Amino acid sequence: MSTTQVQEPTPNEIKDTKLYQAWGLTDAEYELIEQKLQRLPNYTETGLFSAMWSEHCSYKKSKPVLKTFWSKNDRVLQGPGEGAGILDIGDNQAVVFKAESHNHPSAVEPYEGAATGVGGILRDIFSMGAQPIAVLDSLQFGNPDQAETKRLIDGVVAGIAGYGNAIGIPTVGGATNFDATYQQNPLVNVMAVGLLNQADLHVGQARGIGNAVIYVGATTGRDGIHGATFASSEFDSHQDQNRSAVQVGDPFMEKLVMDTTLNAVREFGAHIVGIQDMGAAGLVSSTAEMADKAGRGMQLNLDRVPQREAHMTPYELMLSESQERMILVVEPEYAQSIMDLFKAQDLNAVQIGTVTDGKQYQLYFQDELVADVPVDFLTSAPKMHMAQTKPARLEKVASDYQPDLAQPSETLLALLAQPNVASKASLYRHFDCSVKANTVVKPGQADAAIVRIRQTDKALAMTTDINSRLTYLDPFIGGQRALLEAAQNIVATGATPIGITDCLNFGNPDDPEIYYELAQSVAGINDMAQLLNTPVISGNVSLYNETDGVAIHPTPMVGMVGLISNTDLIVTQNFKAVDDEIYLINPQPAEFNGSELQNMVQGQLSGALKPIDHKQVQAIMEKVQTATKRHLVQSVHDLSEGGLAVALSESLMETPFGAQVELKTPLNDIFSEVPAQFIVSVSSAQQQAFEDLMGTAAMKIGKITPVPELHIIGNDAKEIQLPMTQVKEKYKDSLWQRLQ
Amino acid sequence: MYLAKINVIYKTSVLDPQGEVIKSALHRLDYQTVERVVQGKYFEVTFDAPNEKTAQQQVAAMTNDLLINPNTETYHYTLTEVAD
Amino acid sequence: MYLAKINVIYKTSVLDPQGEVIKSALHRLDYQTVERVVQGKYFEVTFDAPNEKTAQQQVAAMTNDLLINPNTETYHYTLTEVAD
Amino acid sequence: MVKTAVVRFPGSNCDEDLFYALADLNLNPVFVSAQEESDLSDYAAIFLPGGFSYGDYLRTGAIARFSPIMDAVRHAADAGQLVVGICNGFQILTESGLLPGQLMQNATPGFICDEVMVNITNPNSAFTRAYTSTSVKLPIAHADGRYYADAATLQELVEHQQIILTYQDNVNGSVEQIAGITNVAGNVIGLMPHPERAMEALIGNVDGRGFFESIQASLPA
Ligand SMILES: Nc1ncnc2c1ncn2[C@@H]1O[C@H](COP(=O)(O)OP(=O)(O)O)[C@@H](O)[C@H]1O
Ligand SMILES: [Mg+2]
Repeated sequence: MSTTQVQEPTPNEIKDTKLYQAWGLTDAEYELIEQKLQRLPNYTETGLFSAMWSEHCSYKKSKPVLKTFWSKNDRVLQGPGEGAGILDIGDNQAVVFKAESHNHPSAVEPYEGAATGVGGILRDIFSMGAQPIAVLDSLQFGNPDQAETKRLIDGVVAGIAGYGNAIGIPTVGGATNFDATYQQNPLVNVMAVGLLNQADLHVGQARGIGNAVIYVGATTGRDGIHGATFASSEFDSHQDQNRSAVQVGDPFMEKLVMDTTLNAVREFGAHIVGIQDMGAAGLVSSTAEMADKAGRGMQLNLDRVPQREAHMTPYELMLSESQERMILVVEPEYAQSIMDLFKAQDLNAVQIGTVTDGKQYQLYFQDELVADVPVDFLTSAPKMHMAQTKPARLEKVASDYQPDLAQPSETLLALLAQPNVASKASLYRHFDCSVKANTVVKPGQADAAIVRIRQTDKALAMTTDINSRLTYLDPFIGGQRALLEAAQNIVATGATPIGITDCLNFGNPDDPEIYYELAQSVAGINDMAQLLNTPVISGNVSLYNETDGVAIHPTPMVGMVGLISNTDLIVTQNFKAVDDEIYLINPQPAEFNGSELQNMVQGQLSGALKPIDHKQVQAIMEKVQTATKRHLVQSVHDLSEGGLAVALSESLMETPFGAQVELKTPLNDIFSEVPAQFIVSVSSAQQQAFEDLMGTAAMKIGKITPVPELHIIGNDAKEIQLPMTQVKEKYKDSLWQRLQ
Repeated sequence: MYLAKINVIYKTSVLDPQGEVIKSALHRLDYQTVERVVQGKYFEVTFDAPNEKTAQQQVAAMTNDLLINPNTETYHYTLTEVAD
Repeated sequence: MYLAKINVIYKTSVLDPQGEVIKSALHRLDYQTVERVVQGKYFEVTFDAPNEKTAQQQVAAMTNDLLINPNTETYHYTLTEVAD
Repeated sequence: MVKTAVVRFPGSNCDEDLFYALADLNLNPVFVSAQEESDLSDYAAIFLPGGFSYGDYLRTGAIARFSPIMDAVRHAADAGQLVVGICNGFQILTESGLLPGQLMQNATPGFICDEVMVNITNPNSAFTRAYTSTSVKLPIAHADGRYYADAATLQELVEHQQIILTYQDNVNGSVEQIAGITNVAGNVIGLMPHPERAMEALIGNVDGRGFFESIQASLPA
């Protein structure tokens, strides 16, 4: 037991020793606090400010960029700023979603880091009053041959499985990519999607003077103290101290908290004023933000906080990031009944404070006032203006990459074996994707996952997408293409894209080049979001993804949701029948810069990316949607890593068929990667209607054959001819074998 | 040949969800006097080493390298010499 | 107050996949002399009892009732008296 | 009117799917809390769903077997009512001794979510009699699905035709590839596969329907 009562430094000592710097506060910020309070902040107060003013909690550095996101259209019921964003899907229902990064915790402690990432994002969803229905995970690792990467993958995959499977929310999709840039700094981004009855909508606000502030869920321990500050600093591989900041998750507890919170919303919804989960900077950030949003003050009695360890100080209680805890603000007459719901499940439920008149945030501990600061001051870190410079590498653009492939069949097999292309089934097989029996399209079956909404004809499509290679070559176009890729994946399932969330994974924002990348990527995402009518309704920023001074490639992750009005419109990527015709949608001159092929052949990326033609992209996306709505296509798959060659292979993967394809271009073009391209298969009955609709936007390239062989001929007489057994083996076994 | 018996538990500051749930279960089974339950792991590792000192070093090394997570767990062990 | 330290392992007739996995991992980490690894569970239960004899009976009862599955597992324990 | 019960343990998470599957066949399901002592004598069939009861801490099913409802479940089993344990429900039934043997960690440790081919080894049981084929594809989702029983127990299972389902490919290392067994009387079943996740063409599999249709056919009208 750590019972040692170390004497806390006095306010003067904090100032003299500049202790606040170790917690991330700058001299200027400290002085500002001193000025505003007209006294020196004490130890607890300094702790509160350092956590609340960290980048992780305040977004003080990224805010100027985030503010530019377009986040309004007639579906948006809740944009950024709450636990999660909300979109209207009709019938008084809404979809709620958000993504979150758990990069630093997962680097240190892969199992618990990933597990608590899932736990945290789910709390964001059910704190809005919504039932979580799906989890997706976007994972970026270093070289799969390195023992350290294997250890990280094992831990992260087991952690997501351990939490998601136990709580019973299906993990339906995601992405797994490998690049040396993530060797020291893996990325673990998780997205959760929930279904809301609009009447149950709750936000994180502490309205109503005299209302009760109720703490529910797990006890508070010393785990994760200063996690927010930790996530707001660079990682030093030689320094182990940061390690104490990792928490252990308890999915069993979270399931009880989730189910009971949702029950409380159904039973006492009108009397529950606000709900918020305790995430980064735990108790202080949840309560202070709730008070601030309502323009109120708050008083808390810390002696009442359920504690797991003895002798915790106010500082520790406020900054602990123990998991599975929530704050409810409720009308006092209903406080007892609501707490009884939780107690019936053996959960803690305690009134720890009240909403007050005025704007002070006041903490009492052992009958003493231990913190007394203005709420709105605590929640508004001083704005920062960040410098931007275009990185030198973007100034001198290399010439275009033109492949010259002597053995195209071998090239295709090698591409299929690339860790970024090969099947991830050996990893996602550990995730329960079908619990609740609502998952219509599972991992590996289509470009996006689909979850149906019971008691309606509707379904939701969802995907996460990242392409840091493109963002590295051109942050703006890379951002555009991250969003476009997500939209392609959604559209390929027959759904209409309706909105996005994002996770912005970047290096140290104090570096003007990195800030430039951040700003440009966001501008690119935003540009496409507006074009495709997918407002940005939530998101998360993860900065300081650097180890020993080396930043990761700029890596914006886009999580998109699409709506399907009727489940009979769902399409998957597999070819369906022999003799169906295969069409390439949006034939374009080949481009290889930033492609999987370039990465494989040259071992590096270079060259310019072609600007995106808005009109053309919009027209293609609309046409594909019209084709699926009119039931004109049997299968749809978008072209991404590895281009047409890989897409064809994937559409054959789970079928007994083969394909015969003839190109009007040189064979090499089959590896080109151009945005907004798809392959579809069309039955002979629909061929005419399909061609009438598409016009020049679709080009017939071949046919599905009964012979399980992939045969592609270029207009240069070069050809690929491979038995499907070989294609399947490469695709299915390569990654799995490498990770052994 | 040596036999190491290694007990691994969470550090006291780390949440032990299993221990808490087992404690409640024991209470429900009328073992009301149970104050605290910690669940950990137990390993028996049989291995060869030239002498006891090296054996001890090896146990510590294996345990730190693989058997425990030094961020969250601690361990203690006993070592005995056993017949080959 | 008593502290029971209880080690639970599978009966030798029962397959222990975890132990095998750990053994291979140790071999890969160059602990080549490892012959056998058994993974089990470890519990520390702190509880009150009027005297040592009752304490021992209680440990046996709790363990058989809940902590082990007697079909596949066995256990041994040590008991010490500790300050309240 | 036939009524069925779905018992909810803290940590159960396949309770809703099961409820919908039963409702689909007009078996009038009702949720029953495992944390209260209830009378189950009115229910023709009692279902223990999948999930992670009590977090599956300690051992799967080990803590759940002491839930207040379990006396009533035992009583129902003795009275000849149908008792069905799916996945975690199976684990609870073996831990509580209502079924022999035990479910242990998969031979290759780790959770597996997949669809696998399962042989119906006893087509005459109350749970398989409606199936017209001898093998079906069923979802599995578990980390502790390796069925284990000692040789004597196995022999009894064989003698009394208690082995109902076996895996075609032994995904988890179960003895005799066992995926589902009944008690001697044939009214209590435990199985690792999830027929309740295979009820609709929309979600890609209807092979679970036969399981519930069999139950329907076995119940008193
Ligand atoms: N970590 C993961 N978790 C769950 N599903 C995954 C994961 N990684 C990949 N998948 C699934 O594998 C399939 C292929 O993924 P990916 O190659 O990223 O598709 P795309 O290029 O169309 O975005 C998708 O169904 C995706 O959801
Ligand atoms: Mg795709």
